[in-house]
Order: sequence, then structure tokens, then C-alpha cells
Amino acid sequence: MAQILQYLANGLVFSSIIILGSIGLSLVYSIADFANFAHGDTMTLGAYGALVAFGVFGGLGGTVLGLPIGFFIALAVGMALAAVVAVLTHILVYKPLDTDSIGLLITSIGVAFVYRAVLQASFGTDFLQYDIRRSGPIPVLLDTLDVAVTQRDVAIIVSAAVLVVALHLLLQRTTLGRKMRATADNPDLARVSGIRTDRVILVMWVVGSALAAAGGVFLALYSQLDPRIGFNILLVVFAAVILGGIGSVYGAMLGGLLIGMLHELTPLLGDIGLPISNAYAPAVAFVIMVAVLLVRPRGIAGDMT
Amino acid sequence: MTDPILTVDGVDSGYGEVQVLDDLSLTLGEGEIACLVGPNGAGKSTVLKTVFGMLEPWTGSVRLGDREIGGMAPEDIVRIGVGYVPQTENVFGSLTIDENLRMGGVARDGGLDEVVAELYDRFPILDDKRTANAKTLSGGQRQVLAFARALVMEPDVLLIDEPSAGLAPNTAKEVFDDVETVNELGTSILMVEQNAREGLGISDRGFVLDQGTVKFEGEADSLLDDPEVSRLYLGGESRR
Amino acid sequence: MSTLDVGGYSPREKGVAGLLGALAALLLLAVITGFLAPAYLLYLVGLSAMYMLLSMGLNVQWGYGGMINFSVAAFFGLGAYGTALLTASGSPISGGVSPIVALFGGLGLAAVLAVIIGYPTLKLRDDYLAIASLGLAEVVRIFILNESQWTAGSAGLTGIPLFFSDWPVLGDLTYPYVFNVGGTSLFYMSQSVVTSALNVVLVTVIVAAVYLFLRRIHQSPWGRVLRTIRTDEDLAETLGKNTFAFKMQAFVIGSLIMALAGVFYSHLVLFVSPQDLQPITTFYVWVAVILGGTGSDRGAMLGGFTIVAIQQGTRFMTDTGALPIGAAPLRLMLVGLLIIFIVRLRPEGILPPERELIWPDSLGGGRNE
Amino acid sequence: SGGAPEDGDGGDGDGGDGGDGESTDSSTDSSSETYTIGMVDSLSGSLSAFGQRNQRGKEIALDDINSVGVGGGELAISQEDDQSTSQGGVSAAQTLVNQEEVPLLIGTVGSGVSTAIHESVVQNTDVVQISQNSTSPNLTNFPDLLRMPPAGKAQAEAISTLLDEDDNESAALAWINNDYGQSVGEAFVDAFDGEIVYNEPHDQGQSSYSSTISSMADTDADAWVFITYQPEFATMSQEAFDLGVTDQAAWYGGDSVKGPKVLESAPEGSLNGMKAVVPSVPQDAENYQGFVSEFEERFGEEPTSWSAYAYDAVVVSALAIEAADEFTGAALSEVVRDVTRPEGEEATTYADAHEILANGGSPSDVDYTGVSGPIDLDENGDPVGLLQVFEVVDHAYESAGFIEG
Amino acid sequence: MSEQSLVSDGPILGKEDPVLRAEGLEKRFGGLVATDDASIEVERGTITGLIGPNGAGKSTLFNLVSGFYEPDAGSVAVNGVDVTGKKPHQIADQGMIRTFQTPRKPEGMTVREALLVGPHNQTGESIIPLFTSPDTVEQEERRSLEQAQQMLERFEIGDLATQPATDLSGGQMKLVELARGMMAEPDLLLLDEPVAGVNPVLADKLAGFIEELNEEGITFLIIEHDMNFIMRLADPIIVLNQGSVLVEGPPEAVRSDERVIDAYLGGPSE
Ligand SMILES: Nc1ncnc2c1ncn2[C@@H]1O[C@H](COP(=O)(O)OP(=O)(O)OP(=O)(O)O)[C@@H](O)[C@H]1O
Ligand SMILES: Nc1ncnc2c1ncn2[C@@H]1O[C@H](COP(=O)(O)OP(=O)(O)OP(=O)(O)O)[C@@H](O)[C@H]1O
Ligand SMILES: [Mg+2]
Ligand SMILES: [Mg+2]
Repeated sequence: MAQILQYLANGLVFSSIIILGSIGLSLVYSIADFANFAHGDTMTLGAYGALVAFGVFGGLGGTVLGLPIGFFIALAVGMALAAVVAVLTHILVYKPLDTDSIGLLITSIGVAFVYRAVLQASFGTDFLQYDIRRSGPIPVLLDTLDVAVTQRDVAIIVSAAVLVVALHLLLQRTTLGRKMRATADNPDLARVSGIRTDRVILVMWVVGSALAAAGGVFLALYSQLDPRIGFNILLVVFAAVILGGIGSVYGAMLGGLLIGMLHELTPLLGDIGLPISNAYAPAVAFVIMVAVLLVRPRGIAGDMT
Repeated sequence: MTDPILTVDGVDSGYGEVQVLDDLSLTLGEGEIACLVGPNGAGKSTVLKTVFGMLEPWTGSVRLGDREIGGMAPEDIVRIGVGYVPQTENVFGSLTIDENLRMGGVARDGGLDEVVAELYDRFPILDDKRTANAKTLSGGQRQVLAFARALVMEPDVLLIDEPSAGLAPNTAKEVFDDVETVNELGTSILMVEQNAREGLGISDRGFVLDQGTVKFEGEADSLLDDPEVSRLYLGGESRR
Repeated sequence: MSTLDVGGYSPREKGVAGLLGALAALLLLAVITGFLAPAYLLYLVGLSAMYMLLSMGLNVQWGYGGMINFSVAAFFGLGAYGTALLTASGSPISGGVSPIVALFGGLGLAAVLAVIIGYPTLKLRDDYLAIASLGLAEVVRIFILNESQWTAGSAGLTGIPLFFSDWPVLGDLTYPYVFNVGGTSLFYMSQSVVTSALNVVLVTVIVAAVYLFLRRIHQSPWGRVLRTIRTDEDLAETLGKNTFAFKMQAFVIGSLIMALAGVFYSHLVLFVSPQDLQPITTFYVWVAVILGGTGSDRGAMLGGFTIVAIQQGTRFMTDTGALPIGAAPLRLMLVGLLIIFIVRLRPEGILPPERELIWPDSLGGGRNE
Repeated sequence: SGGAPEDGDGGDGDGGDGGDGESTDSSTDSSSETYTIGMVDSLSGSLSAFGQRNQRGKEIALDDINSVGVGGGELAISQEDDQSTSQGGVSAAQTLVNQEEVPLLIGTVGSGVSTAIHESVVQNTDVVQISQNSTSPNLTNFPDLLRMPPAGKAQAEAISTLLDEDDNESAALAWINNDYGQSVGEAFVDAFDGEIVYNEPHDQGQSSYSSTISSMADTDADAWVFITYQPEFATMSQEAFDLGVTDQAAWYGGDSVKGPKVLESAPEGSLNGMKAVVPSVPQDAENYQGFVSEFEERFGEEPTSWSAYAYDAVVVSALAIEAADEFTGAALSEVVRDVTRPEGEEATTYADAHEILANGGSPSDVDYTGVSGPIDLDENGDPVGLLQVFEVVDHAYESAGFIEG
Repeated sequence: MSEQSLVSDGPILGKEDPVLRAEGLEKRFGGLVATDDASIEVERGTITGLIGPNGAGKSTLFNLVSGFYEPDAGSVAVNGVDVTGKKPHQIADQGMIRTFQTPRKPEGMTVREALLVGPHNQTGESIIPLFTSPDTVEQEERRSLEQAQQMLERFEIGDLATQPATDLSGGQMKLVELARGMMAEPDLLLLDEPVAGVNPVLADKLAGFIEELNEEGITFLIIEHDMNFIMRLADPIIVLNQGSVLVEGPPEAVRSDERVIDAYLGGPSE
């Protein structure tokens, strides 16, 4: 029982990271209408941005959930950096392009290479870390529930939740969400209705890549930082988005949760006696994903038509 | 004719390199309803798209009152009091009816709730389906929604592309009535209609377009009475 | 699309052909002047041809039928593993089979997998198919990686023979091979040159055969139905076309062509490992198809060539750079920028399809505009 | 100057070339002949962290060699990236062997990639191939594929011995899912007499290995054995700390789990007691100390053993050139083993070895003992390698003795 | 009153030789009942009209009989073969082809290519004959091309044959949609508002064309709001209201039926 709880806890942390990545990807997917393969590297970019900023602000006193205040400032800087880069990329690369969504997809592969090249050139390929001490499992939880959860885990989950709620409010409480969906649905008609689609798209890039950056920072905080972390996780993030139903931000959250959990729950299969080794964990996640798609061909939150 | 509120003057326009409109001129008087008729592919929709900034005029000018609007962006044109109902793809399929209507009013300063409520009153067909996604609407219901969406802005000038296409006779009558009502409330209307006799019937003036230019223009009634126009463009009798 | 020059060649095609001709001449010159070693050039030709096959295969799936298949690497890998497992001396299950027999082994394996992957996933649409196929490709890779009792696992397979190794004359050449005419030896070639030359002959035959086959099935009612499916599957269904069957056919044909590339790769590189199934190959092939011009067979070939040119060309480009940036990131950046620029300059690809999918002979009657 | 960006330049006035796909490092006096050999390295892709360290070792080696000279001229290295993939590796080797026609090829990191290069480019030619980093036991099957680090088998056996010595009766083994991990892992399983209660691979480059760690913690193994790379191990050790299971068993590791970065990223004290078996040289050897200080001065950090292997690969190549009659593959392959064999006089630096040869010594008069150890390439192309045991004490590595490979 | 008696309450069933027979079809979308126990029969050789207010369920009925929607209840038979629950292409194989109310846009195809997809069971749609009997393929293809060109000329868009099928005006797209359906030469052709947005002069001509095809043996079931068009062509006319058949009868009788006027035609405009 404690074992399952532990797997669930691991899954929750991992899911939080995946969710941040997948919401951003889903936003871009639905509004700019292409699968953005540079999203993973945007995550990495944000993580490195925060690394540099942490070097500056890391010393700021006080801690929240075991993390120095400076870390949160660095997080914000990383998010801002990713947003700025994404907006610049949009203006310089995507916007002037006269191509379809697959053409954009291919372009985004090119963009991903450029981002990674820059990071690799500036920071090398070796792995790096935020200089924050780990504090080990929270004793209370370990004693009462026999589940090891660190403050850092809690910080990741809480921060992800805060960002997700903020996004939810942004989409629901302002007309922005509706404008985004309208722009995604039919950009010409959106303009006819008076929506300034240019701005909507910029906002989309800002929000999407800032969230991606947050995901990247937490990912780096969780394990470590190298120029490939974002790209390595991109496949999983895509799986989450598609599993959730393309274009549905809430679907992406659900998909992220599911994929993150599946990923961490695979050992359970071994525990209950199935002859499936951990090496097959990604395979199991993918097979389940395909199975879900067969039942719901448009994703969990996608409509059934 | 009253003072022109919309003037299209010597406009060439088209898609990519393909020219569709050829030195086309027409005017819409303040408070008027004018109807554009003509064969398929004559360029009627292209006129509306050019006026509304979806296409940039290659030459010539488009003026709203005295103001040049040729080449202005649609989202800006909306804000100076022009509304447009496209012929196809004219609703947001993945948004609900209510959201569609509200999207029609993003450029409004206020009073959105009131207008929307009023529109539900006027179009009960929509009221029943407020929370349905627009893509589940029948062809005719969709057409009504598209029309209603453009009314949310309460524009001074309304461009409508085939409002009656796909409508049942009774609904078409209602829509034509509504066009007249809106017009009486002060909106000048430029309308494209294949249901030419009905369209001209409620219009003050008419234009017959063929191959990108205006072939005939004049009082709506006189066009209806013109035997040549009838034979070439309007068909035998009223279509409903 | 307005200039449909049926049968003839469009200006764009002539331009590209001219450019390719010039490039070929340049390469030849480079070989003659000793600037480029023949064995290396032949290797590059073989590599390009392999990418041409891959992108032609993907083009059948994506370009003809709009199926977003992200399991290119898996089919490539199956072809490679199929033949390697049968022929290689290091094979854990069999080995020693003649490559020509193994060729069909590789293709058979790919065909079976194409049906297994295709059956559930081809019912999905667009991007859902993409991720499902990507997922299943990963399953294949992970399987090969972990089931080492059958596949040799991560160690990979060594001891793969050359394709012509057991052929009468070609298999018994001695090296350096001396080219005799009337008793005087004209020139001689080292083993690597002969081997590469034979590989190039082999792959040229394969590429030509595949191209001719594809051209016929593409510009036909069959190809037309697929294009309809690509834009609107419902429409094709209402017109009585069994869209699933059509998609399955295209999927299997495309997969077989990819597997063919894999078979060739095995006998070119003589070593296969699970690494060869990494998704990165899939991405490169996608880039090739899009850069070449989706839906055009010639475009796909050109795209395959282009991608090798980008990959290998950047090797040389980085030589000259006196930039304050390492070779590897510089090259990565160049590849990225090249992709961006080609899409920018040629949004529809270098050679987009310009022909209607109408049986060419039936338009021949001069009834044309 | 290697591919790695922050390498900076070698400094002291030689070869000011910046970026290089194929950089030609050379010293200023250029009147004499230049011997160009090839090097395939993982400058990008998943193994690029190794490639980067190799480049540093190579750079120092070139400087050491060219300050003395080789064959009356100087050594240049034509550099290619294998992108950590076999396709990339083969293309890189094709360029070097068939286009630039180098008679000797240093390459490469990944065992699978080295094999691919050997199978498709090098075999049936007389080009000499020396892998700078590949440790897979499988390479032993290719006698003319030489390498600098000892085969992983020796390492696996050494770990097994350590486990026995420390009275561990059961072990949980986590290995990285590639040629290296698989073969070393298998060798360990063969060697270990106790019970193996967990034996699972994991993929490289994952963001989380908590399922692996959780599963290991689920067993009651006395010892946990990690055959994996640094970034993966760093993640695992942190996750183990977060799960509070670091003290559950004694930890052991192969060569590539040890590194300053690992310690740096692990929570203070969490790795205490861990033992790692690392191919190495006696720490106090003079030549190694010189290498370390040179390295630290240039790059601001300690070298890893991988940098040392790359260094020795270059030096051995240079010695072969010096010793051979002519600069051809055939001639080089005749002497390349000899200059490392124990029959001759031990020389611990390039300069010393060069001097023996320059004074008319035959190849077998030299026994180059490099910064990475005695080398002594055998008939299978494997070095004798010395293994060193490190233990983490007070969050620092301490030598706990040597084992001969 | 005599006309009134010609109008049947609900559908006329038990026709002699129905090409299409739909019985008790029901389709719900959530709480909404789009078709509710709808039954219709289309007699071979007729042009049957299907009218009814917007949202009455006409298009839904088409979707049900053509296999696009799975009915919640009821059955469909084409040419006497039960096709309930079959895939659209299987139903088309039985000889029934439909068009869409909103025209489909075949991207990347020219107008005539789009038409050439129409003909059913072309030899060249299988791969093997492309190699074994290219002559047959060529002949078929020539014939279809010729037919397509004629069709386009009749529809007054002959000059658009080699234009991209997506660069068309709204009305032109409807024409292409219609022409493609006709190329299939099925037993029964279902047309969903074929002349909505089509110029009235051309619509008159199309009516003549449909009559010709009908004489050649094609049966039609046509949804259309254009009263002139449908009254001229169709007999009988079926009126659908709120998901089920209100009345069925000859055009003039239907036109003067009070219920139809109430639900559909509306009073004279003021
Ligand atoms: N998106 C487009 N791209 C290229 N050409 C187009 C496009 N849309 C329309 N056309 C062409 O422009 C011409 C005029 O089209 P337009 O839509 O203005 O006609 P219309 O008079 O509105 O016809 P309809 O009554 O059929 O709607 C037609 O010949 C059409 O083929
Ligand atoms: N996919 C769907 N989901 C939900 N409701 C639907 C769906 N399709 C149709 N409906 C509803 O079913 C009813 C019937 O629609 P249908 O399209 O059949 O009408 P119609 O008779 O063709 O009307 P029109 O003449 O306007 O085209 C409408 O109220 C419509 O909103
Ligand atoms: Mg129009
Ligand atoms: Mg309808």
C-alpha cells in the first residue's frame, strides 16, 4: 500500500512537470496550428535562463518550501526569457512564413536546433545544477504514511498548481481564452469579428513558452540541466497533449497527469507479478496511450465526432 | 440617392495574381439597402471582401464617408462601424452559440449583455441552443447565427453575403424582415443575394455584377422590371 | 497550379535539373582533380540514395494519403534488422542466409509490422496517428533493445556480408581490383571503391525501380483517391471508396520502401544496432519530404538528397569557420538555419507536385489546353 | 582547440584555429612535415559530455607532442563529430578514411559506434583504429580495433570482488541500456557469486529514474550496483536521497558513475561509503600529476579518466608514427602495439619515449606508460589497464587501493 | 379540399420498388432528438423532394441513411439490401451516393481531378491493373475526362477545369460538389440543397439537367429550400418537421397544405 502511495507521489511530481510542458504546447498547437517541436528546447532555454539568474539572485535570503526566494526570482526570469525568445522567434521566423502546419512543424525542428546550438555553445554539454541543497524526505509524511516526499517535490507540485490555476483564471475570467479559441477556430472570422489576432497570438506565445520554461526549470530542479533535457522529454509531452485531445488545454492537463502517472506506475506491473520490466516503462505508457486513442480517437477531452 | 456612406471607386482586386474585380465602382447611400446580384463567380463576394479589408484593393479606393478604408485591417474596420457576414465559414464551430455572439462584440465598449439578450429575443432559433457548439447547428441555423453575430456591433454599415442561402422560406422571410428592421434602425446595408428577386424586393438600389464589373445598376424596382436583367440574371420568377 | 504542363517539364523542374546537373559535374570535377576521393563520393551517393528511398516511402504515406507516420525509423530498422538477422555471422537466431533471400525476409517483416501497426492506427486521424505511430515505433525499438536473445540487444549485429558477397563474379573479386583491357591494366581500384561502386549500382537499380513503380501508381485513379482521402476522408467514403483499404495499401507500400532502405543500409554499413531505430531518423526523413515538396515523388528524391547534402555539407562548412563557437553546435545551428531558410524560400518545398493525378496517356490526345 | 566551446584556446601560441569540423592543430614552425591522423569524437548527441572531455585531453596531448616533434615534423588531427550515433560515426569515419585518407583513426566514444566504424569503414583496410573511450567487452572480439580503456569485464569482476570482500550476499544491479551497460552488467552477473535480486536496464537521458530506485528499494539487497553514466547516476542518487533510501544498502559503481559533478550535485554526505571501480593510474604517478595540473590550469577542473584515455590515444598514435618506417596504415599497425608493450624501457611521457626512439631504439624498446596507466595493448587490442577503487569519504573520493585488470 | 386529400399524413410507405427505404430512424444528440421515428421510401425512377424547416433533421436523415451517423434505432435498406450500421463506402457500393450541404474542399486538386474521383469502381483504383491492363485504365480515364469536361461546361464552369478546386466562389463550389456526385452515376443520388447559392438562371438549367439524368434512370432524393426548383422537379415531396415526416404528397398539394404553410412556408410577407 505504501508502495503504491509512493509511486503515486512520484507520479504527481513528474506529472506536474509534464503538465506545465503540455499546456504550453497545447496552446501553441491549437492557436498557431502546428506541432511545435521547439517546445522542448524552449523548456531547456528557460531552465538555463533561470540558472544564470540564480547565479545573481540565488543568495537572496529566506526560503519557501526549502527553496530560496532567489530561486523563485530566477524562475520568473527564466519564464520571461523564454517568452521573449519565443516572441522574437514568432516575429522573425514563423510569422513571415507562408506555409501550412506541417511546414511550420518542420521549421520548428530547425528552430529547436538553433536554440540547442546556442545553449550548447554557451554552456557546454555537461550537466549542471541549481546550487540548492536537497533536504531529503519530509519526516512527518515518512513517519505517518511511509511515503517519501521532499519539500522540493511539494514546491514543484504547488508551483505547478499555482500556474495552472492562474492560467485557468486567465482563460475563464477574461475574454482572452475565448478569443484564443476563436482565433484557433477560424482566424479570418476572428478578425472579421474585431479580434486583434496578432495580439492574441503574441499572448499565446508568451503564456505558452513561459509555462514551458517553468516546466523546464522544475525539470532541472528535479533532476539536472543539460542542453537536451527538454528535447528528451518532448515525446512524453506530446503524448500528453495528444492523449488529452489536441487543442484542449484542460485535456492537456489531464493527459499530462495520466502520462506522468503511467510513467511512474510501471513498476507496479512488476509488483503485481506481470513479467514486464522497467525497461518497458515507456513502451507500456505508449501502448496504453494507443489503447486510449482507439477508444477515444480524438483524445480524452476531444469531441467524439 | 442619399449621400454616399460607402464608396468603391475604380477598384481592381483579386486573389494572388488572379484578378477578379476590374475597375469596379459602386456606392451605397446612407440609410439605403443595396443588393448585389449576378452569376456565380461574378465577383460579388470579392467586392465585400475587398471593402472589408480581407483583400487589399490593387488600385482605386474604398471610402467610408470621407475616410479611405482600402487596405485597412478588418479588425480596425469593425471598430469604425462596419459589420460583415461572410458567405462561408461564418461561425466559430467549436464555440457555443453564446460565445459566438459574444465574439461578435469584442470591439464593443459595453452593453454587450443587453444586445445579446435582445438578439436571442429576435432569433428564438438561437435561444434554444445557447450552449450548443455552433458546429452542431443545421445549415440554416448557422446562417442565422452568422447574421446575428454581425448585429452585435450595431454597425453603421453592414455587408451581408447571401443571408438567405440555405434558409427555409419562412426563416428567409424573417431574415429579410430583420434586414429591413436593422436598416430602419439606421444601418446602411450592402447585400449579396442569389435569391435576387427577394433581395432586390427589399432593396433601394441594385447592382448587377458580371465578370468583375458592374453591368447594370439603378433603382431596385427598375432592375426587377428590366426584361434583359430578368432573363440574364434573375431567373423566371420569385424563388420562394 | 495554373501552369499545368502535363507530361513536359515545368520551368522549376528544369531549373532544379540544371542545378543538379551542374552539381554532378562539379562533383565529377572534384573527383578528377583529386579533391574528392571516389570511395567517399560513392559512399555519399549510397547514403543519399538511402534517404531518397526513405523519403519516397514516407511520401507515399504522407504525400499521397496524408497519413502522418512517425514510425519511419522503425520500418527502416526492421528492414535493416530483418536482413542482418538472417545474414550476419553475429546473428543470434540464424545468420548465413544469402542476402538476396534475406532481402525478402526484411521486407516480409516490415509488411507484417505495417499491417499490425496500421490496423489500429490508420483509423485514427492526423496527429493522433502521428503520436500513435511514434509510440509503436518506440515499442519496436525497446523490444529490439531488450530482447537480446533474438536481436543481440544493444550490442548490435556484426558480421553482415556485402550484398553481392555470394554472387558469382562480384563476390570473388580480389583487391586491388585491376581493370584489364587486352592484357594491359588500365587502372585499378581499391576494395573500398569497388564495394562502394557496387553498392551504388545496387541502390540505383532499387531507386529507379521504386520511382517508376510509384510514378505509375501515383498518377492514376488510385493515387487520386488517396489524395482525396488526404484532404477529406469523408468525401472519399461517400463516393464509395474504401478509405481504410486504400490507406492500408499506401501504408504498406510506403513501409516496404522504407524497409528496402533499411536492407540496403545493413549491407552498406555492415553493422546495425538499436540506435539505428532512434526517432531522429524519422525527423530527418520528414524534413526531407517537406523540403523536397510534399506529394511529389521527384521532390521526395530531391529532399532525400538535400538532407544528406545538409548533413554532410555542414561538415565541410564548419571547417572554414573562424567563429568563436565549437564545431558541433555550429553544425547543429547550420542545419537548423538551413531548414528554416528552405521553408522560408520554398514554402511548398523545392519541387512541389505540379501534375494532376490523371493517367498521363489519357491526356495525351492533344485535347489539352 | 576542441569542439567544446568553453575550451578556449590552447594558449601558448599554437594553432589559433577556432571552430573545427576538421581542425588542424599545428605549432608555429611549419617548415617540416605534418602528419595528419583522424579523430572521431562525440561532439554532439547523447555522449557529447564525454566527447567534450576527450577534446581537452587531446589538446594537451597535441601540445606535449608538438613541443617535442614527431617524425621530424609535427602531428595534426583531423576532427569529425559522430553525433553519438552509428550513422554519424560511419559518415565521419568515411570522410576521414576515404576522403582524407588518414592511416590512423582515433575513434570513438560509444562502443556501438566504434564497432560500426570498424565494421563498415576500417575492416579490410590497413587503417589503424584506436578507440579512446569504448569499454564494452564486445570490442575484444575485434583484435584490430584497439582501445585505451580496459575492457569493462575487468571492471565488472573487480566490482564483484569488492562486493565479496565487503560481505554482500545479494545485489541489485541497474545498468544503462546500451552496449556498455549491457556488457558490463552481464560480466558482473557472471562474476558475482551472491544472489542478484534485481537486474534491470534503464534508458539514457530520462528525466526521472525514481521507478528504478523505488524498485531497487523494494528489494532487500545488501548492495546496489550502478553501471551507468554520470548524469543518470546523479539523478538516481538524488532521487534515492529524496526517497530516503540512501542508507538502505551499500553502493557500488562502475567507471562512469564517478566524477566531480556527481559529488557536487549529490546532497552532502549522501554518497558516503560508496565505492567505485575506475580504470586509473596510480594517483601519485608523476606523469599523471603533471597532466592533472596542466588540465586544471587550462580548464579549471579536474580531468576524468576519459580525458586521460584520449590523451594517451593521441600520444600512442604519435609514438607509432615516430617508430614506423613510413606513414601508412600497414606500417603503423606493425608498431602501434609494440610501443606500449612492457618489453621495452618504461617511458612515462611522450618526450621520454620519443627520445628512446629518436636515439635509434626499436618500437619494442619502448614501453609507454601513459597518464591512464600501463596500456600494454594485447593481441586483442585491449590494454592491461589498472583499476583503482575509490570510496566516498566525507563527500570526497578517496583512493582505496588498486586492482590490476 | 381535393388536393388536401392527396396529401398523406406522415410518410407513404409500401411503395412498389423503393430504392431507399428507411424505417423508424431515430437519432439523438444528448437531449436533442434530431430525427424521431422517421420513415421514408424513395420509389425508383422518381425525383423525390425532401423539405422542412431549418433544423428539421433533413441533413441528419441523410447522414443516417448514408452511414455517417449510427442510428439509435431504425433500419435502412438500399436496393433491398439492409445497410444499417454499414460504413459509408459500403452503402455507396449498394448504389447510393450523397452530396454535402457544405461543399467539401478538395485541397491540392484541380476542379476536374475533383470530378474524376466521382466515378464508382474505376479499374485504375486497384494497383495491379495499373500494370496488367493499362489500356483499360486509359480508356476509362479518357471517358471520365470527357464526361467531366461536358459536365463542367453544362454547369458553366468549363473554364475552371484546371483551376485549383479550392479557389472557387461559394456557388462554384456547390456546383463542383453536385457535378462530382453526378459523375458517380448511382442508382440513387441524394442531393443536400444543390442550388443554395446558385444563380437562379443557372439553377433553372440544372433542373433541366437533373430531369434528363432522371430520364436516363437515376433516382433522386433532393433537399432544397428553393421552392421553384423543388416544386418544378419533385414528385412526391416529403415534408420533415421536428425529426419526423409531417406529410408526403404531390408538390402542389404539399404547397397548399396548411400544416406545411405553418411550419415551413410561412404566411405571405407583410
Ligand atoms: N480564394 C480564392 N482564390 C482564388 N480565386 C478565387 C478565390 N475565391 C474566389 N475566387 C475566384 O474569384 C472569382 C469571383 O469569386 P467570388 O467569390 O467573388 O464570386 P461570387 O460572385 O461571390 O460568386 P457566388 O455567387 O458563387 O458566391 C471566381 O471566378 C472564383 O473562381
Ligand atoms: N452533430 C450534432 N450534434 C448535436 N446536434 C446536432 C448535430 N447535428 C445536427 N444537430 C441538430 O439536429 C437538428 C437537425 O439538424 P439538421 O442538420 O438535420 O437540420 P436540417 O433539416 O438539415 O436543417 P437545414 O435546412 O437548416 O440544413 C438541429 O437542431 C441541429 O442543431
Ligand atoms: Mg459569393
Ligand atoms: Mg441541412
